[in-house]
Order: sequence, then C-alpha cells, then structure tokens
Amino acid sequence: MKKLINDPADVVAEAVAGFGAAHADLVVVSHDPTFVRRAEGPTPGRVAIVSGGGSGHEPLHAGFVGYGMLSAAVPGPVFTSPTPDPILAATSAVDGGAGVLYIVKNYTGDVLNFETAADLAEADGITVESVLVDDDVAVKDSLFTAGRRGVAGTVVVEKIAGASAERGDDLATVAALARRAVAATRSMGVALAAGTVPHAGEPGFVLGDDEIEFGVGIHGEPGRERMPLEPVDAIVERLLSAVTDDLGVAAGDRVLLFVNGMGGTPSIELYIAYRRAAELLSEQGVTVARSLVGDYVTSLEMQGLSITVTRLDDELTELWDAPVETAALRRGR
Amino acid sequence: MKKLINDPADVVAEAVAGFGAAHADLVVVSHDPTFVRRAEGPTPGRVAIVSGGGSGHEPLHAGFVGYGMLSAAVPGPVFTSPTPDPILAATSAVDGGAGVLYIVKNYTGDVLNFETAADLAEADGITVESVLVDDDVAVKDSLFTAGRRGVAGTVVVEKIAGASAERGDDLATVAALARRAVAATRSMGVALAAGTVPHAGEPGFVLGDDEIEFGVGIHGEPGRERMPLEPVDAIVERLLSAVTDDLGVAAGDRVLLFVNGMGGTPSIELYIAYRRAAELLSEQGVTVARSLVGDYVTSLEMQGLSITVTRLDDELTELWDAPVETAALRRGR
Amino acid sequence: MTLDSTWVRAWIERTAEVLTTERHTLSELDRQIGDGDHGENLARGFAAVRERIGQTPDDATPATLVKLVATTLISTVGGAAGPLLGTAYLKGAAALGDASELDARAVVALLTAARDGVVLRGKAETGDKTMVDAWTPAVDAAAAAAESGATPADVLRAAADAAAEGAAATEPLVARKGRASYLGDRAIGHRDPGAQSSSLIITAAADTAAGSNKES
Amino acid sequence: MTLDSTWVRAWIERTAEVLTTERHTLSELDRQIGDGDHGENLARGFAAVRERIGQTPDDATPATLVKLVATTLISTVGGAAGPLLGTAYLKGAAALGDASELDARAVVALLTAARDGVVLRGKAETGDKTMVDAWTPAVDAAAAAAESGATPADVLRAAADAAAEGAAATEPLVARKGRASYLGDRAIGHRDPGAQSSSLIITAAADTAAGSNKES
Ligand SMILES: Nc1ncnc2c1ncn2[C@@H]1O[C@H](COP(=O)(O)OP(=O)(O)O)[C@@H](O)[C@H]1O
Ligand SMILES: Nc1ncnc2c1ncn2[C@@H]1O[C@H](COP(=O)(O)OP(=O)(O)O)[C@@H](O)[C@H]1O
Ligand SMILES: [Mg+2]
Ligand SMILES: [Mg+2]
Ligand SMILES: [Mg+2]
Ligand SMILES: [Mg+2]
Repeated sequence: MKKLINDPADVVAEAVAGFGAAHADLVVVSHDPTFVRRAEGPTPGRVAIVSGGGSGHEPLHAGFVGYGMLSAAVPGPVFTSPTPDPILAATSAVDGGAGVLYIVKNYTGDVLNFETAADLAEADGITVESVLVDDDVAVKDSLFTAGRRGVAGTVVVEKIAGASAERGDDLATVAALARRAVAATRSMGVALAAGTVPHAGEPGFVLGDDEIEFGVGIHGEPGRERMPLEPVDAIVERLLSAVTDDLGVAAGDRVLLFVNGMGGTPSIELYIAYRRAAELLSEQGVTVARSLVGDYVTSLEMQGLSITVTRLDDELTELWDAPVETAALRRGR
Repeated sequence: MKKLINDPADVVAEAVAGFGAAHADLVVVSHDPTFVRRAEGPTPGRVAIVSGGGSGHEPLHAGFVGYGMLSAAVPGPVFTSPTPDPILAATSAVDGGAGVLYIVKNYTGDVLNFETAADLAEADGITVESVLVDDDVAVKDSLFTAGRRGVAGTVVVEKIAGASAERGDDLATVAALARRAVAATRSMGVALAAGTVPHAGEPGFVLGDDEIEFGVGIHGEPGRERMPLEPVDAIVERLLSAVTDDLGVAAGDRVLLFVNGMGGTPSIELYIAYRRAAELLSEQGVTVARSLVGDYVTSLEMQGLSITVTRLDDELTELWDAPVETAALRRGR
Repeated sequence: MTLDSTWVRAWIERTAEVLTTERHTLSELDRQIGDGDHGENLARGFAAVRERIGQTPDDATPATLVKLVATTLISTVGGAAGPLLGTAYLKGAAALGDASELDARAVVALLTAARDGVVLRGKAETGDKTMVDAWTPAVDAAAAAAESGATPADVLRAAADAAAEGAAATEPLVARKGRASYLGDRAIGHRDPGAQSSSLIITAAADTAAGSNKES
Repeated sequence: MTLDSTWVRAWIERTAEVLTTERHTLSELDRQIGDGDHGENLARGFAAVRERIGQTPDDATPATLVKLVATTLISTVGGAAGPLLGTAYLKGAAALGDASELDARAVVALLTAARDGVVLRGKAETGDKTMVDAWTPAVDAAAAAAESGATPADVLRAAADAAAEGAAATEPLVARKGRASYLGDRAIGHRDPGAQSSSLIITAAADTAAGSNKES
C-alpha cells in the first residue's frame, strides 16, 4: 500500500483538521468528539441537518456543510460509522430549537449509531427526525438482506433537505421532502479496482485484469456480479437500465442525471459515461433537466463510477437549484 | 489497462461531448475542430482568454471556461497539445475586438502550436498576446532543458487573468496581470503511481512498492529523483520548501496555498497534506490568506499531489476573490 | 478463580489482549465479506476499555465494570459491532444486578442478557451469519451445563466451546444481516467476523475463569 | 525510380505504412523518456495525409504534395512533433520550387531545408537528443554523396543510413530540448523517439527511390 498519509490511526483527525483549516470561511471543526459544523452558529427557529458516516467517501459529508445544505457532518473512522457521542455533540451544536434532521445512509452501523444518538438527543430535549437513504438498486431490499444501501443519491437528499431547511420549512416538511427525494432517487455503481483502507493496507477486493464488479458498494462491498470489462457505453446501459427500471422512469419524466466518480476515475471517463447516459435517457423520451458530474461520493481511490437518477418535480427542481455554499458544491452565492 | 472508455481514439471527442451536455448552461462545444467556449458569445470590447493543451488534466482547461475565467479552452488528444486549427477557431469564436490572451503551459508542443495559431490569428486581424506558465520548480530553468513546465499554477493564472478581463481591463493589462501571477506562483508535485494514457495501454512509469517520483510532471514526466516513500508530512516539507525557496517566500508574506490532487488521490490525503503545509507556512510567519484543495490539474488517474504557492498582493487577492462561474470553480454567482 | 470483580477485570484485560492479537485476522475476515474494519474497530474499543477500567475504584462491582465496557464500546467502536456488542454488555450488566460474585446461574443470566441485547438491537435470527450465531449456542450450552450442576468456570467453558463451534458453523451460511448480506452466495465459505470476535470474547471469559490466563 | 511526383506519392504512402507499423514502438520509446504519444501522434497525422493526398489532382507537383503533407501534419499531429515535422515539410516544399523531378542536388536541398525548418522552430542543436540528430547527419551524408556524384536514389540511401545511425547515436545522450530534457541523466540509454521517426521517414524516401517498396 502506498498512500500519502502519516500514521493510519491519524488519517481522519488530520484530514478533518486540514479540511477545517482550508475552509475556515465555511466551517468550524470540533476535535474530540470529531464533527464539522457550519461556521455561523445555529439560526434560531431553523431546522438543522446532520449527516455522517464512515470516512473515505469525501467530499461526503463534510464537503456539504454550509449554507443551503448540511448544518453538521460527523465523520467516523474510514468506512466505520461514527459512534453516538460525536453525533450527539454535533446535534447539540447546531440545534436552533426547531429540531434536527438526521440523514443516514442505510448501513447497520450507521442506523444503530444514529438511532442511539437520536435517543440521547431526545433525552436532552432536542427533537430529532431520521431519514434513511437507500438508493442503491444493486442490492435487493428484501428480508434476506440488510436492505438497500445508501450511496451517491445521498448528495441529492442532502441538497434537497438543506434547501428546504434553509427556506424555513419546519422539521416535518424538511423530513418529508428528504423522504420524497429518497423515493425519487436510485443509483448503481461499478468498479474496476478497489480502494485500500489505510489500516487494512490491502485493497478491499482484487479483480482480474478484465473483470469489473458490477453493482459495487461504496465500501467495496460486492454487488450483483463480477463480469468481464465491456466498453463503457455497454456498462452505462446496464447501470442506467437497472436504475431507471427500479425507479420506473417513463417517457415525459424530467430527471436529474448524476454521474459520480468513486475517487480514482479520471474526469474524462465520467463525462464519457454521462454522454451515453444522457443519450439513452433522451432516446427514451426522458428529459435530463439537471446534471451533476464529478467525485461526490467516493470510495477512497476506487476506480469506478455510479449513475444516479432522481425524478424531478417542480418543487424538487426548485430545491435542487436553490443557492448552496459548501466546500464541494457551490452555486448562486 | 482497465478504463471506462469505448475506443481509445474517441476518448476526447466523447468526453468533450459529455462535458458540453452536462454543462450546457455554461458552455458550448464545437466539434471538428474541437473547442469549448462560453455559452454566451463574446462581449464586444472585452478581452477574451483562450487556453488549452493535451487532455488528461481535467478539469483543466474546459472546466474553467465561464464567467470570470476562460473564454474558450482547446483540448488536444490525451497528453498531446492541440494543433493550431482549433486554437484559431476558438480564437475567432471568442474575440470581442479587444484582443485575445493565450495562456500556454510551457511545453514545446503547446508553445509551438499556440505560436502558429497566434500567427494565423494575427493574419486574420485578431490581436493576440501569449503568456507562458512555467511554475514547476522540479525542473531547472536552464539552457539545458526546455525550461520549467507549466503545472497546477495554471489555474491561478487563469483565474487572475479571467477576473482582470471580466472587469474590463485591456489586453496589455490582462497580460501583465497574468504574468504577475506567473511570477508569483511556484509548484512541485509527487507521484506514487502513474496514470495510463488510453492509447498507450500501460502506465507512464512504474514505481517500486515503496518508491515515489519526487518532482513529477503532469504527463508523468520524471522530476528530481525517485526516492523511498516517506510519511506525507515529510514529503510535504520537501515539496513546500522547494516551492517557497524558489519563490523566495518570507515571513510577513501573504499567500494562496493550493494542494492539487493528480486524479487518483483520495481527498482525505490532500487535506492531510494541506494541514501540514499550512502549519509549516504559519511556523515561518507566512499568512495563508487563501486556499484551494482538490483535483484541479490532474494527470489522468495518477496517484499523487502537488503543492502550489502564490504570493498575493492586494490586487491579486481581489482578482482571486472575484466571482467565477465555471464547471470546476464557482463562487460568488 | 472465583467469578468476582477481579475476574471481570481479568476477563476484560484478557479480551483486550486477544482482540489486539487477532486484530488483523478479524479485519481480514471482514475484508472478505464486509469492509475490513472489524478487528480495527474492536481493538480501538478495547484499548479504550482497558484504559478506563484501570481508572475505576477497587470496589467497583462486576455490574459496574461490565457497564463501563458497554458505554466505552458504544462511544468508541462505531460501525455495526459497536452498538451491538455495547448493548450486549449493557444488558449483561443489568442482569448482574449488585451481585459481587457470579454463580453458575448468574453466568447463564449474563450470557443470555448479552445475546438478547444483540438481538434487540440487530434483529438477527440464528443462521443469519452474525455474531448471534456465536452467542446463541453459547447461551444454550451454558444453560445445559448449569442445569447439570457444572461449576461457573465449567459453564463458561461449555459456552466458549459452543461459541467457537458456532462461529465456525457460520462458514457455509449465506448472510441475511449486516454488510455480508449484500454478497448473497458469495459469502459462503467465509466465517463471520462478528461471530468470531464474540467467540473470542466468551473464550476469554472461560480462560480467565479457569485461571489459565496464559499468553496466546 | 525517377524522383517525380509519383515517387513523392510512393514515399508518403510508404511513410504512412511504416509509421503505422512502428506506432507502438515509437510510443514506447516516448513512454520511456517522454509522454508516450509520439507513435500515436504520427500515425494519426499520416493517416490524414494519406487521405488528403489521395484527393489531389494527378498533375500535382512534388512541392504541392510535400506542402500538403506539411499543412496536414501541422493541423492533425499536435504536440512538439506536429509543428516541427510540419515545418520541415513546409520548408522542404519551398526548396523544391516548381521542379517536376528531383536530381541529387534537389534531394540535398530538400533535406537541408527540412532540417533547417526543424531547427528554426525548435532551436535544437546537434547532440540535444532530438530529431535534429537524425536530420543533420542525413543532410551531411546526402551532401557528401551528391558531391561525389551519386544518383538521387543513392543520395537518399546515404541520408537514410546516416539518419539511422544518428537516431541510434541519440541513445547515450542527455536531452536538452523537449520533454526528455526533464530527465537529466535518466534519459541516457534511451533512443529519442523523434530521431527514430525522422530516420524512418528518410528511410522510406530511400526505399521508395530504390523502387524497393517492399512490405516490412
Ligand atoms: N443486524 C445484526 N445483528 C447481529 N450482528 C450483526 C448485525 N449486523 C452486523 N452484525 C455483526 O457485525 C459484524 C461486523 O462488524 P463491523 O465490521 O465492526 O461493522 P461494519 O459492518 O459496520 O463495518 C458482522 O460480522 C456481524 O457479526
Ligand atoms: N525543440 C525541439 N527541437 C527538435 N525536436 C524536438 C524539440 N522538442 C521535441 N522534439 C522532438 O519531438 C519528439 C517528441 O514528439 P511528440 O512525442 O510527438 O511530442 P510531445 O513531446 O509534445 O509529446 C522528441 O522525441 C524530439 O525528437
Ligand atoms: Mg465498517
Ligand atoms: Mg505529448
Ligand atoms: Mg466491518
Ligand atoms: Mg510525446
């Protein structure tokens, strides 16, 4: 393993410190417990939004802390959900009296730790609502799995919920809009090569020279199958049809098309994939009304990408378009 | 080689098409000859700025086309400078009668092709000035080399020049400010692993398990030496001192600190490096007045990073802070 | 060894040692069918536990010590294992009440409460290829041993043997909870890391109860 | 073969073939001390040249054909080699004037103008480990051969042999121009890709002049 790090045990603390220093205009970093919150304190009467999860998916979540998106982010160790303590500390730090929405990716660890934090926050008199993101269609949502995983679609949910909170919606409304975004969003990814967790020292999985992991998760979890590498147009077709079938996208729909890089994929490859996905959608009579292309929910230096589609209505479009000012997404400010 | 592409010969055309489709609000793409220009036409009387070079360094340059930065970008084949034709076509498309500034990274190919395009544009009655960016301190600027290379500092020069043009400065002023930015900027990079040019099919170079290329260029050109991997704090110290020594940074200076990812480096590693670089500068009494961290000038999926320092004065700071609205850098709009 | 608070301290110490030694093995199991952090997570947690236990007053009851393990794991481990094992210790502490020494029945009550805690949080059933597949056989074997009049140490030995078998028996299973559930058939042939670590924890209890606190 | 416009066509055709065959070898040389695109660049350029040459009228003069190579390379190759080789052909075309057939002196004039064009654009000197190190020995050998009364075909053969030797002789050199100059001593032991491709171009001229348009 070659990485630009010091001690693997210090990776998250040092990265968060660097993030705080580089974006001191946007965020304040708390160490011990570790969380990142907006530079300006809570606005009284405004709903706060807290998300978090294992590190290694940057810019998710800290990169989305700021005006119009998250109030705080709680990064755990690499690929390991944070414990309830920092979640609770972040919750207390950002609560403006109007309640706090937790946006939680659907993994056992995240669910359990945010659940405990919510219990503790409620005990402290803070109202908490939680929304689970489970956009990954690679995994069937059945009794025989831990349910679908939360992947790149989380960005969409955080943006929509953030805009709703920013315009002054109450907690129930913000939560309802976040759930609407979840319901309207599906994703699926593919990997050519896994990232390496610093303290593990070996890649999460090893693929053959011509093999891809189709339906990969953002922790390098396997997906539907290992299959031979194909031209990206064919891969995009497989990913997109899995996504749109599950979402039930039909001619006449307006969608957000989001091609997400996993960390080690050159940007030209993302745009080549975007091009094909946009073509396919328009052939199906679907309007690509909004786009996002880039590394937003990564898996360390994984080589691969995911495709996310969100079906837009007028309100979701308006919330997507609303100004946002964070380290990783900025527009209109 | 595993890549998410179709035919290697189509990589640039397809990526540029995807870029144009994803950012139709910001840019218009011309195919054959290939260039990317701002969506809105030239503003009469305003200086236009054109840059370009081999592809594979995305978001440079197309990602910086838009309000407050470039008027057009001309992407060549991967790692190969574009020919004069598309440069000339882009020049004609964006000239608003006040002249065109070429921002050219100092590589023999780029210099010669932009030189020819400038001759042809002048023959067409368009005034062209060229500014060479040569910020890479890894290579000595001597009679025995092709001179210092243009690397990540190009982003700083494009931002400064773009803001100058946008506020209505004339060509001589825009060029002078661009040159001031060049003079105030130095960079140096390190790689753990090279990217693979699609039609080459093999990585640009191969390093041992514990080896790094210190002073690497953005085409995988070698730099000062191959040396054993060290903790990133030590690497940052080496890079930063090479940069600040060459630039002559002294206590009391105010600088922009830019940590640039080469494409395959997880964001946490960039922030760990940023943290150390910022610490070192402040220990030296240097004020880190502005920051940039992320993948801005890449080398396909190269694992590595570079550190750029620009010494800021009031005017450069003001131009750096000016609003910009491009695919890869957006602020204040 | 009498199963008093000195034993609880020894058990915790032994657990911390074993999990540190087995850290890479556990993470490697997790890398196969999860995300490769299980050993790291538990090593981090028990390092914190060891530090905090060292600061407790000498007269801390077994329940106090076990509860401290619970809260420390909850606040330092994270992931799935943190809340699950944390709840196991939390419920186990509650079952101990203010007893200063554990008899065979108390050992069974401790193990049962711990297992129930895991199930309460994680909703896994036997055969789902989780840590429950170590805990439930341990509980059953402990109950049977206690029933037949075994000493507390022998009850723990029976539990440990059953937990180890249970962990091994997860290998042919398909997972239905946790991260390994995404693998479908591809999880077959791999041992569940959480079942393995739970078996190590129960074995540490048996080893220290037998006074055989040998280095591994 | 008479060195008329038919020969120029044959030379260009042969060059396109050879550069396509040698594409990977050239890129591999460039990967060692540059950025790995040289073969790709020239193959792309000569594919375009071949296409455009096919569309020229039969009565196009040698100079017209050579100039078409120049403009096509300039507008399709890019990188350093595009403008450099393009200028070589451009200056070569100028040196040809309106001659319909090349004698030995015209061959020398063509090669000299081409080399001068490269030097004009690239400012490289002999020994800088660039394509100049193929062109200059070729020019010198051609001049000497013409001086001693060789046929045009033999002048080209002498030039080709010298160019090949010149390309090989770049191996021990340190580069002072182009991308390889960044390597310092590390360029030693590697042949310059541009010198190699220029040698192939000159050899194609000699091979077609000798009528030996054999497949390689
Ligand atoms: N719902 C559940 N019930 C019981 N145990 C579970 C459940 N989900 C996961 N586990 C256990 O947790 C272990 C994984 O722990 P760990 O790797 O620390 O967490 P994470 O999966 O969050 O990375 C699994 O091996 C399994 O034994
Ligand atoms: N200044 C120069 N003068 C002459 N030849 C040069 C000069 N710079 C580079 N070259 C030649 O160009 C070749 C590289 O061409 P190519 O790989 O196509 O371009 P690039 O270096 O832009 O990728 C080198 O091998 C060398 O022979
Ligand atoms: Mg984990
Ligand atoms: Mg090149
Ligand atoms: Mg795990
Ligand atoms: Mg080259």
